[in-house]
Amino acid sequence: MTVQLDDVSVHFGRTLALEGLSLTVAAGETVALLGPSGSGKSTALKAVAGFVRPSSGRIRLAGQDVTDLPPAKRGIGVVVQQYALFPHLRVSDNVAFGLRAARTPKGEVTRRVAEMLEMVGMTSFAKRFPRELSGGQQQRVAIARALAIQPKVLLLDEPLAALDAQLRADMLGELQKLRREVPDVAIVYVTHDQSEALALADRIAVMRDARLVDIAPAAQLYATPPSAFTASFLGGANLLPVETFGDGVKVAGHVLPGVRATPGKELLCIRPHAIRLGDAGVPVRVIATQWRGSSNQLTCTVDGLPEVSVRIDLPADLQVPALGAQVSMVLPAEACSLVPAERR
Amino acid sequence: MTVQLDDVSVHFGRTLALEGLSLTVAAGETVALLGPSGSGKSTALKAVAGFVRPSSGRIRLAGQDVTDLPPAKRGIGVVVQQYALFPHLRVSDNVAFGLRAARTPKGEVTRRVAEMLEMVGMTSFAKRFPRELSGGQQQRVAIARALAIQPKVLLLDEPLAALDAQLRADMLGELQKLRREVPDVAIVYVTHDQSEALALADRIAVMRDARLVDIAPAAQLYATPPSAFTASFLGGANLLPVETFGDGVKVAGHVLPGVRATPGKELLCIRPHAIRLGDAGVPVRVIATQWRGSSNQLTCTVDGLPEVSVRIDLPADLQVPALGAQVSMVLPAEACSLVPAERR
Amino acid sequence: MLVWTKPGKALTWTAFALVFGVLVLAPFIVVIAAAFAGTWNGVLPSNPTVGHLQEALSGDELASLSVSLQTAFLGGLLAVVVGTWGALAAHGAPGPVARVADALHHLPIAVPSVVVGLGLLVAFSRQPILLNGTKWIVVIAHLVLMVAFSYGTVAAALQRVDPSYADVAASLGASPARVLWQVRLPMLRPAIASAAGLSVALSMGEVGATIMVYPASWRTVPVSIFALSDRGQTFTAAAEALVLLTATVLVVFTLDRLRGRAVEQ
Amino acid sequence: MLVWTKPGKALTWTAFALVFGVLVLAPFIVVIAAAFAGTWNGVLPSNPTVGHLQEALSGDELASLSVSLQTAFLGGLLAVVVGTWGALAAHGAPGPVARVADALHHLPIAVPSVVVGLGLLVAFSRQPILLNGTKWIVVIAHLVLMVAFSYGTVAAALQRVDPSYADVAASLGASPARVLWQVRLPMLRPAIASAAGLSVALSMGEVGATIMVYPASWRTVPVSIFALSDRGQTFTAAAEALVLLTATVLVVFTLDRLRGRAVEQ
Repeated sequence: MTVQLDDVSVHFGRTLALEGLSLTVAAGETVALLGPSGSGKSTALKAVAGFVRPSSGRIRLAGQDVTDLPPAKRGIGVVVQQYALFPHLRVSDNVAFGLRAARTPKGEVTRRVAEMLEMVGMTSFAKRFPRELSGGQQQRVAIARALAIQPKVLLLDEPLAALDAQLRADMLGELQKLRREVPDVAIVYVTHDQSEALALADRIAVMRDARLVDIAPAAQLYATPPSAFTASFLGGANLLPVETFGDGVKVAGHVLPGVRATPGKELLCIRPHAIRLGDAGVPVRVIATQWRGSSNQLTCTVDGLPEVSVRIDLPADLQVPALGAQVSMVLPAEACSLVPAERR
Repeated sequence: MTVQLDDVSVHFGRTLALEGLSLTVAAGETVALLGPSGSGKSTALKAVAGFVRPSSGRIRLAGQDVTDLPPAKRGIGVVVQQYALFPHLRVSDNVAFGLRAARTPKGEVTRRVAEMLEMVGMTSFAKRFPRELSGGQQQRVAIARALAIQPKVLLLDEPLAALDAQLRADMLGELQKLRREVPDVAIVYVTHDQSEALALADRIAVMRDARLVDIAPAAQLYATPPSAFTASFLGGANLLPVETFGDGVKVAGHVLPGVRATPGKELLCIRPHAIRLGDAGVPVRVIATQWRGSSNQLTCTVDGLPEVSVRIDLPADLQVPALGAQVSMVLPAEACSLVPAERR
Repeated sequence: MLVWTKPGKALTWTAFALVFGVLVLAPFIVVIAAAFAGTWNGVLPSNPTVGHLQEALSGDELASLSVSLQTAFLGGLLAVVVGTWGALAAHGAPGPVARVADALHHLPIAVPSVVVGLGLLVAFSRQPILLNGTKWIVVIAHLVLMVAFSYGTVAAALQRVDPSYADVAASLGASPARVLWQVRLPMLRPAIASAAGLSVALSMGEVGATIMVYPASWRTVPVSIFALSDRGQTFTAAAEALVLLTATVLVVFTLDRLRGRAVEQ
Repeated sequence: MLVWTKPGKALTWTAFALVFGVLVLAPFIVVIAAAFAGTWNGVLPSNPTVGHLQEALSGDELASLSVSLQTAFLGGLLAVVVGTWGALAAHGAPGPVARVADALHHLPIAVPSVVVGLGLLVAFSRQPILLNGTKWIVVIAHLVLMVAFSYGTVAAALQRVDPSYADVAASLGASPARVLWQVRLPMLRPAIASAAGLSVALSMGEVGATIMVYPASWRTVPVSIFALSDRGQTFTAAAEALVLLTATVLVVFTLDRLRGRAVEQ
């Protein structure tokens, strides 16, 4: 079942929380809505779920217009940020809630609840209350509850935001596994964390200031970001102003062999880990170093570009230049792409 | 001025929040207290600041016993997690608070406040109220306020926890710079985030369940962790059970050339980014892959060690094996260390 | 605030105990003493007796207790139902309407109970609704006064409940009625129990409106106490006050247990 | 809860408006109407006059207003000081002591005002402290009743204030007094202003304790209203009630402005 948003805008009072979002999510596809807080990504999810009413635009599920339907009539599974497990109901009753609302026969409810708890590995917690569960366990129950009604669309609103770093990594793996368990379900995954989007999404929709900035398959968006915002928000790329000369480009006066100029694209985008130190590159000065265990991150100023600082990730086994040292950075052409400068 | 904790325990009612912590921080040194929530790290900081009273043990500043002194008599600069800027005072009055409490002459207060705001780059915000500042700006003001009284000891309690990811990276750089501005101050930095500890600390004290687990210079702790907990909490190392045969060790029956057995150390510790795929290594099966932009993370099971899963970080430019593929992991001897198994 | 010195602590606590002992505890101790006093001419009472208590638990005075309990439960619990419903209705309302509803409900706090009593007296002393002289005018007075408190308690709790719960329940296919009965109300149970306790307790002690509207056949305990004291029967009034105190504490304690259980469950 | 259909919304709101209109607004409208009524024999009053209002603003009745205002400000504001101090003292106390202090303070909510009045009457009608017959017994009654509310309001606000503020202020070298005056009290200003508003408003309307203890020379407005109504002078009572309402709203509004300013600052 496809989810289709057609020029959807949402106002909260006079605030424009979502501006003209058009987006299609196919059955079996995972689309991540990625953006900083206030970018409208949660509002978009709430509009699909029916928790807020669009001020204009239409929302369709499998072609049927549901814009005026209340959430109860949409049949969408929703997992919210703090999970919202009903605190007065046991885990099994939480999972059974949607089935009972649909007046499912009792035996069927029992069977399906058991199946769902099995799927998320929470069978032995069926009689617990939500407050007796850890964050990760609550998340599993919330997912089981949402999937119990066999929705064709699953909406996940920052499902990992409430967990600590270690657990987040584990649950990311669980979510990947879950994805394979429900191959036909369309999933909309809202997050501000690029690593979740990269790990889970087929396509990533980057949002900012209530608007969709870019949408594309994850690998494409990462390799050749269409905009400066996407380049830096997704993977923290360095952005360096370039000068063109004929077909070629220069950074701070240094020719970049192999990079072709494109009209209207004045910024060179390169990831911190793609830059190498070597000879005959762009001269930079190290102003800060940070050891991060598996790598060292250098922050450098580029001679001749006083406004710009460059981040370089060096593998941990390479020697770290001293603070203030002058080094030369090599920008491999295959890791470079050009993006338009921001016009605000 | 050195900070010295001597077998300090803190009880909250019947809960033991800190158990027998002994720790010395030298003038000019930065020690990070690193641990998960509830590990007692914040309690240790509060004991040094005088916000909680130890139930036993002594705290000394520059040799003088301050255990019974109230916070106001200790002359320690403190930055708390949510900054606690006085909401009814302007930025400049916040920074001046400690100076006025010490009845500093008016001209001197003005001069010193200006100097502090200059140092943290907040001069143009002097007349604002805290609520008119962003999280990062509030943090700078909190630091300026703490340093205005020219403390010889600075305590920082999760100063970056309230900020979002992008800002956190920037502020980490700011904190490094700040460190160089006050070279003689002893700094205690409480965090649950290993990357902050690695980037800032001279020594890292790893804490768990109200106790100090390990303390050592950061590089040493990372390269040769003394315990399984430190190995996995600091840098997420893989831990593999080893069998010894004479001097050598085997993992799942495969000899690791170059690694020497040590009595009592039954776990091999290796970082995910140090493992390579190659020939003649330990055979593993890929059960999950996660693309993280700059790398791909594989999760693998080891044949013959059903309880263990291994994480491997592959550089982004290497090809990722398919899900379910059988590959061979090479564990370079120089990246391996042995730790004792956990006894709980 | 940590007081770091032992004498400092002791001083703070002594001052605290003295002021609050005198201001808060003294009246109750005096009332209890008077309830059992045969005579009280010196500093301390003398000739202890249970005679006053026997009087307070017989005849007209016992009837008063029954009247007070009926009024408190009828008026107080009705107020909880109306207040809860009002809070739920106002919660979903758009901004300006919600603000008006909020002001409306808080009006009775700024408004003296005698004014409410007077209003009811004037309104219900003539056709089309003649309630003056019946017990219903007392019950309505209590209802009007307690609605504000119930509304306030429940509305405050509603503010703290994340709307996600109701949203998620709806997304699972639950009708608005099912969401209300199975999710929203159960989550408000502690607040509702607390509102019930507050309403009943305040109702048990209400004087201002009751004294304006009560008929001779429906005299609450506080009014009886006033009447006894006015006639100079101070010790009997004190015994009656002791009965009222005990009844109120028992009722509030019982309602509080309900709330405690709701939280634990 | 989003009501998705237009008729559903309209229905909810009509029901809401009706119930609350009748329960909450009606008494006030009736009182206002009666205040200006020359006669009221049918459903609606007739012969409008301002005579009652003139009576309510002259002689004994005007004196009552002055008495009420003095009592409310003296008793209410004293209660705020004592309540705030109590909340601050109890806040830093160890667990069991804090629980006792908490229970102590909440006692007056479960305890009817007539009981407080009776207690004061018994306690202060004899040596060593003879206050019966003076205005001080009224002021003390109001103080005792309002302390609980002030304490509750300030204690609730204290619970919400992060202790870090006081800790950090102390670490910057501030003495406990400086921390109190420059950090803790300014941060509690909205709560204190709110407690003051609540105390004064409740004090303006207090009947239960006042009616037990007041001397003829110190009769508050609510007592006057009761007396007028008791003598059958309903319309004058209504006019007096209107005066009381207006005075209360003005006082609360003014105190609320202080609070608003404290928040903005």
